[in-house]
Amino acid sequence: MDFDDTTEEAEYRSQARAFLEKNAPRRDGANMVYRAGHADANFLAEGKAWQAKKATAGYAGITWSKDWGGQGGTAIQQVIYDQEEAQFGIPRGLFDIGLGMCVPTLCTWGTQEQRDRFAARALRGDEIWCQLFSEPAGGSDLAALRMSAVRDGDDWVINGQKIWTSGAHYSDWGVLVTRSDFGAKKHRGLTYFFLDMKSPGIEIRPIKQISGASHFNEVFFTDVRIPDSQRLGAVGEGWKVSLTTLMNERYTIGGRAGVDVDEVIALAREVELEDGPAMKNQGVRDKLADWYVMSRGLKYSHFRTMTALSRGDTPGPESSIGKLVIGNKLQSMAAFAMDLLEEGGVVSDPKYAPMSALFQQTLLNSPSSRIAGGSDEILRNIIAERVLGLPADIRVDKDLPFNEVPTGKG
Amino acid sequence: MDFDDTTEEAEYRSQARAFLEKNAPRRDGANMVYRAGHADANFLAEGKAWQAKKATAGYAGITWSKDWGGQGGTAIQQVIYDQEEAQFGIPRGLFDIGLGMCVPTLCTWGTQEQRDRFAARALRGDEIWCQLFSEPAGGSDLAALRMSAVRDGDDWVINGQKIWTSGAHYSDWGVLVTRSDFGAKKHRGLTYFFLDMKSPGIEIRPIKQISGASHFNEVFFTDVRIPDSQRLGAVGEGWKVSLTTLMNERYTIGGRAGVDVDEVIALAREVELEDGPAMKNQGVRDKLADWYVMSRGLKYSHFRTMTALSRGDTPGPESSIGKLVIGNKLQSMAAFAMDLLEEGGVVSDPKYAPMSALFQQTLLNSPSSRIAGGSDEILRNIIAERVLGLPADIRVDKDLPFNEVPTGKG
Amino acid sequence: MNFDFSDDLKALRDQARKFLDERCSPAAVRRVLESSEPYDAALWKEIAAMGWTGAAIPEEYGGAGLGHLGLCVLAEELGRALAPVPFSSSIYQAAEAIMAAGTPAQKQAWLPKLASGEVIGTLAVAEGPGRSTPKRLRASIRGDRLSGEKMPVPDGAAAHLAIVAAQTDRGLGLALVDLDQPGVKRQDIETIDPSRKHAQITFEGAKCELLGAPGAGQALLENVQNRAAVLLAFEQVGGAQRALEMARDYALERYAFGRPIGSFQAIKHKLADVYVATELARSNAYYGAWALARNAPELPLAAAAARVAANEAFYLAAKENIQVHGGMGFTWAFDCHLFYRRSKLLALTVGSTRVWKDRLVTQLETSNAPL
Amino acid sequence: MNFDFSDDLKALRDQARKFLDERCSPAAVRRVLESSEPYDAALWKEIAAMGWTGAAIPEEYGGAGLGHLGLCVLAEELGRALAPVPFSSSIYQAAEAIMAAGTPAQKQAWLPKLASGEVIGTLAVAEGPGRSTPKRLRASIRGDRLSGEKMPVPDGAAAHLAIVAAQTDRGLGLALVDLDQPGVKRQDIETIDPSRKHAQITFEGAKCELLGAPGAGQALLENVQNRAAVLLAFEQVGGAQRALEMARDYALERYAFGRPIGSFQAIKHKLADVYVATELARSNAYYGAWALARNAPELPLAAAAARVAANEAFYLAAKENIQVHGGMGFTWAFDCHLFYRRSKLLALTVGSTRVWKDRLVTQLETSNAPL
Repeated sequence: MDFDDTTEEAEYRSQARAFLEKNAPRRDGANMVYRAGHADANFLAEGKAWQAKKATAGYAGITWSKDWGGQGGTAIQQVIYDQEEAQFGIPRGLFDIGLGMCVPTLCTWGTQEQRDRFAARALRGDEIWCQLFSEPAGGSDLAALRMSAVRDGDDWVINGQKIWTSGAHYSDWGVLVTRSDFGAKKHRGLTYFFLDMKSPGIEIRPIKQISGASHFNEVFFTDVRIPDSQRLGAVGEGWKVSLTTLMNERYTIGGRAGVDVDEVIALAREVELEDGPAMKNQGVRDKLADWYVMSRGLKYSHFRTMTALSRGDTPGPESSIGKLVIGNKLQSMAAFAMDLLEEGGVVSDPKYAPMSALFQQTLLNSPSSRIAGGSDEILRNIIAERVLGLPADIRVDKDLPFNEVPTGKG
Repeated sequence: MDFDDTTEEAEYRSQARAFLEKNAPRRDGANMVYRAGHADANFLAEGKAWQAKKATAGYAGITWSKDWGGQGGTAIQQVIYDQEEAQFGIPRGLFDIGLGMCVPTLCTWGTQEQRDRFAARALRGDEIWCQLFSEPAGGSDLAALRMSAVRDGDDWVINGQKIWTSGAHYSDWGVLVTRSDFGAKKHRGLTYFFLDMKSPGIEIRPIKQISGASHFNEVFFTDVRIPDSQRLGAVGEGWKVSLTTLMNERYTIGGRAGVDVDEVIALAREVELEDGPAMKNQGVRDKLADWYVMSRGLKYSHFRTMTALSRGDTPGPESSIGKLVIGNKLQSMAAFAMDLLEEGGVVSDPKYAPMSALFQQTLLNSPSSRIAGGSDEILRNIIAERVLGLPADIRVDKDLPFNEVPTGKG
Repeated sequence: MNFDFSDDLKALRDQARKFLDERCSPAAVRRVLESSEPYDAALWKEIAAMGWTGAAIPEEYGGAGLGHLGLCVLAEELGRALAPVPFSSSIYQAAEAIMAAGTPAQKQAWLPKLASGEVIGTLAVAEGPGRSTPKRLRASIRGDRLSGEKMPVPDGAAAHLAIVAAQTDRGLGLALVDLDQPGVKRQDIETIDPSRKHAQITFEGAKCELLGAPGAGQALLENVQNRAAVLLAFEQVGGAQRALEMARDYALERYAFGRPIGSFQAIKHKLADVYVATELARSNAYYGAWALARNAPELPLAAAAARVAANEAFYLAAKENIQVHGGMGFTWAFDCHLFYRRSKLLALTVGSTRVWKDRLVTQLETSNAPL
Repeated sequence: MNFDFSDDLKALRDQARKFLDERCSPAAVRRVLESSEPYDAALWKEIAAMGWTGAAIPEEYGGAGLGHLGLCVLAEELGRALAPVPFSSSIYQAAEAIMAAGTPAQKQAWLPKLASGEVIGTLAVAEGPGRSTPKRLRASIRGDRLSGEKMPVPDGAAAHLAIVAAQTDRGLGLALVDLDQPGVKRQDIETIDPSRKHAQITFEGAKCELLGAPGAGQALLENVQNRAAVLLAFEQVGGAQRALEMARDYALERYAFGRPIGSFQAIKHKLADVYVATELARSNAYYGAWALARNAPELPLAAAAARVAANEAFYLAAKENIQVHGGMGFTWAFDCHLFYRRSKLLALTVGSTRVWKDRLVTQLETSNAPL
């Protein structure tokens, strides 16, 4: 039992680190919080340039098969590269969805010509992809989607709305699930496409979040035409294709989500309470210990998962405990840290709030981390069903024609 | 806004107190924990004698209508009497179920002859009643009961098993729900009776609980014969009659359940931690404050309910918050109190454990208080549905013939 | 047993709700949240005209003399509506402080104007992040001059009058300061809830007079905080109840997997827990109201219990309301965040749960209140 | 990255589970619970014969020299089976103490017998309820004589050897005491988990020898507690996992309202939370095992984290297992209470969560462990 790389892993790590040292600045406060959400032209250019460098050096598509233009490498190699890259200040988040979900789906279901046309450009960062799945009618219930696709000659005509699309405004291409048959059962009648995000009839509106930031968009489709040649999978098979996309969700390493117990400890060392430093207060210590145990429990769980990867096993749904624990921990840590600041805790101006208002920002961001990408409730269901083998919820919608599934609307 | 009785209430209270002062000893440690569960002959005799006294003085059946032999009084009078009686050391628990649930059902659904025959005797304590509802097949799901009733001439022949019956072994009469038609829908096909608990074919076995005590029984029926004249309600109408029984569950005052925050505070004042008395430890203080707020929140909620009663309104299901909060509070207080005692906390010998092992006993008893009389889960459902108006759970069993409802057995 | 508000006060509550439903919709709250408007001045005028601001101020000082029970039912409705007005600063804190410790002259000078709403008052204690213990406060009074910096001061930009905690040669004292004078500089401060504005106020030898004895500041503060804690608890109970109702309504109307999400136990039981927390908070607040109205010796304990329960109930209700709303819940467009922001703001005004739990247990140790 | 047990140790774990499934069913645990039997002597002989007791004892002292990682996997299985044997007292505590501080002669005298299981050892610290701080302990060593009263002593009736914390003229020390001598009186003590017996031991000038330096008792105790905490954490993770599986199986087989109760979200989400707690505890325990096996400087921090997580996971799993079983769950006849009792017993052996949280944060303050 150790935390050491195998010889091969160590070798791969040192090469990766060498590449990074040579091509990127060490990470520091200044370049720490690169966010893809509100990407300006500048950030885009930097991001694409960096992706091109990675591709040339063989660090793009590490786990992709060679005939997709990938490296044919292992999952652990990907993790090792990510760990190393995490220590450098480079533009992040532009390509994860495209390379993690969209293009692999295209490569799986598309033609060789399509692979040749899209895979390499995506790896080099020439083209950015987004994913158009969620709709107002269906958040947790993805298959409730209502965006209609009507065949018209060699094209399909698309009408409806998507939501929660990251990077829609700077993406060149997108993957899309639509409903081509409203009379079929809910999970039949779906059809999957990819499309040019510059197609006429697409309108993109950013969604402003509580925190004021906009990491997501609404995307409105009005008579958008997609050639049938850009259909992936058979008509009515869209659900099956979507599953490929969701499966492909690349195993991302549990990078530290903004605030962890370490930041609360740092604060507790600074703040004076009635009876001395917060760090000496037994009530505070109890909470710090709880969060420390959760934080390190996740860290060591991640090491166990990496061990599985290192052996070539694939990690199961048990990795979903991370998000469930982190979301709630974030919210409770932020709320408690603000309590330590008393009346002054409400101040969110970084000039006056300790640690540049990190905790106030976290309080406003944390609700989304309990919802986006799988709500607490969905995650508990996943653990109960896929890990513990408990029965699925009773489904009243599965066997009904979609247009007869109750929606509560008149 | 005050806690004062109205003139009438004050008058009633002073009369009740006078009666009690004259006839019963003040409550003290010694006579505090009278439990009905394991009642010996002695306790039974005392209990019946006391009930007779109450009846003569007009404190039995306070809320019962006069033509049942009751006092035709108000709910608040009952509460006032209970509050006063709670301060005296008298035998408790023998008649609550009979006078609260069984006999009112008999009086509602039975004939005048039956009322005359049973009501007065029950009020005087000459006869004790028990309730035979729950079965191994149905705890939370009462209507899953399988005890069979087959008509045979003027009798019904009963076979099957009941469980969680308090006082079965010292009861003279019992009320019983059976299934007379296994082909009908789950909530139809039930038939309700009352019967002599000394009838041949009844076998009673006490159930030993974690704590070692036995407050409940299993009751086995083998070809027990009940005359049709002891049927209450029509054949197949047993569910409706049962609801009367459950509705009649007398509004009992939220008497302090063994351990409350006050006992933990008493302990915290005694116990020395590394840094002085536990009462001075901020971690301990945080928890004491939480429990205090819950405890007093329930106390003042109860005052609000009493106010409603005092105005003649009937308290709604919101009173179910008490049990939900108390059960969990009991368990967490006991566990934490034991933590304060460290390694020595495991000792449950009253000779050595503080406060006569109150907390160790509570740890072992508390699981039942989260289950018996409505589990946490059922109580949350009741609040969500009856108070908040959220939809009932999806029912797959309601419309099926009972013998087609899935049971998981073969 | 009559542990409830009188029928008159219930009628007042119904009027107040009806009025605020019309005049103080979430859109009105949003307007202040999204603008630099210090508060909803029109709404303030109207509620002052209805006598709410003067509810608990004696008639001799121009109040309605409704007493504190009246103020409690109004507080619950103002909290329910998230009213963007300086009510808590001016009434629960400034007016209460003057009623508790003012000389007849001071009462005469300020209470009528506070009652009529033409003067807005506030209480300025904190000097940046961290616990404001007497020994840690730096602001100081020399003669009739006040110097120091207070931050954050609720409604600091809008207020005409501040009661300021500051050092005197005999320990902590409270100073009455007219804010419309040269020695006072103010600057808006960004907080998590811009629907209730806060400011930083710098006093540079500002003219002031003492409120209460020079050394009595801490005792006075604690008394005012106890009184404000009960009134804030009613605002919080009102807010929690409204957030619970929002979540309940959404859970009934929003469908997933072909059924209302309110039919899933995960949602049902979550909201049941919110209901329980809200009811426990309400009952503790009622006891606080009783103690406040009678100035009972139990007030410090009752106020601490009311505050601890209310802090937790409103925050729980507000954060789980977002959770029930799912993705839409964390958008700016939906109203959930208005409650979330306010719940955390109120949970820190007059001090955190942590501090009030400690105050509660201190009362259990010292007072003879029946355990 | 190889943060897992070796294939050999996994094979050992599988053997151990297979053996204990056959030889240590709940019925076997119940036999000790319901009788005055101090422990399952036959089972003890067998596991000793298989070399489990000697797993972490060096071969030169008759051990198997499997190292502490081996002991961890065995501990997990013993915990899973609720094995009613004096393993933790004799091995995690007594043997560890002697290995840590014994003279060659003391090791030679006791380790081989502890390894073979013919001698049962225990650690006697507590003197009744309350925290056993060095200054509060009354037992004392004068020369080679020990006097005092220890209660509760795990396996106190069965043990032949006790390591006793007692005052010396140079502060707290540890005494090695042969319990089979006139100066020693023992009496069984009733605890919440009679499947693991405890006793009160009175020493009246009993012959003893020091283990380690006279003043080194506290440091030594803390070291032994750290080592025991990691091993107990594996027992707790094993117990939690088993309780979770019991609840899961019952939720699948028990029907209510025409469906398995495991199809209700109230049950599904409850068990998901138990699963999460158990996995977090397991991962913290793994890190503890790593630190224990290497005697790493991180051991005090790793042990505290492992214990805090394990205390909470096993207790949560055990109490919610009862809840999932409903009415049957709190009957004597069902096995749920065996886990509930054991979970609370183990949560107090070597000290409560409260104490270990404090130890954890103290490490964060003092150690340079990467935050």
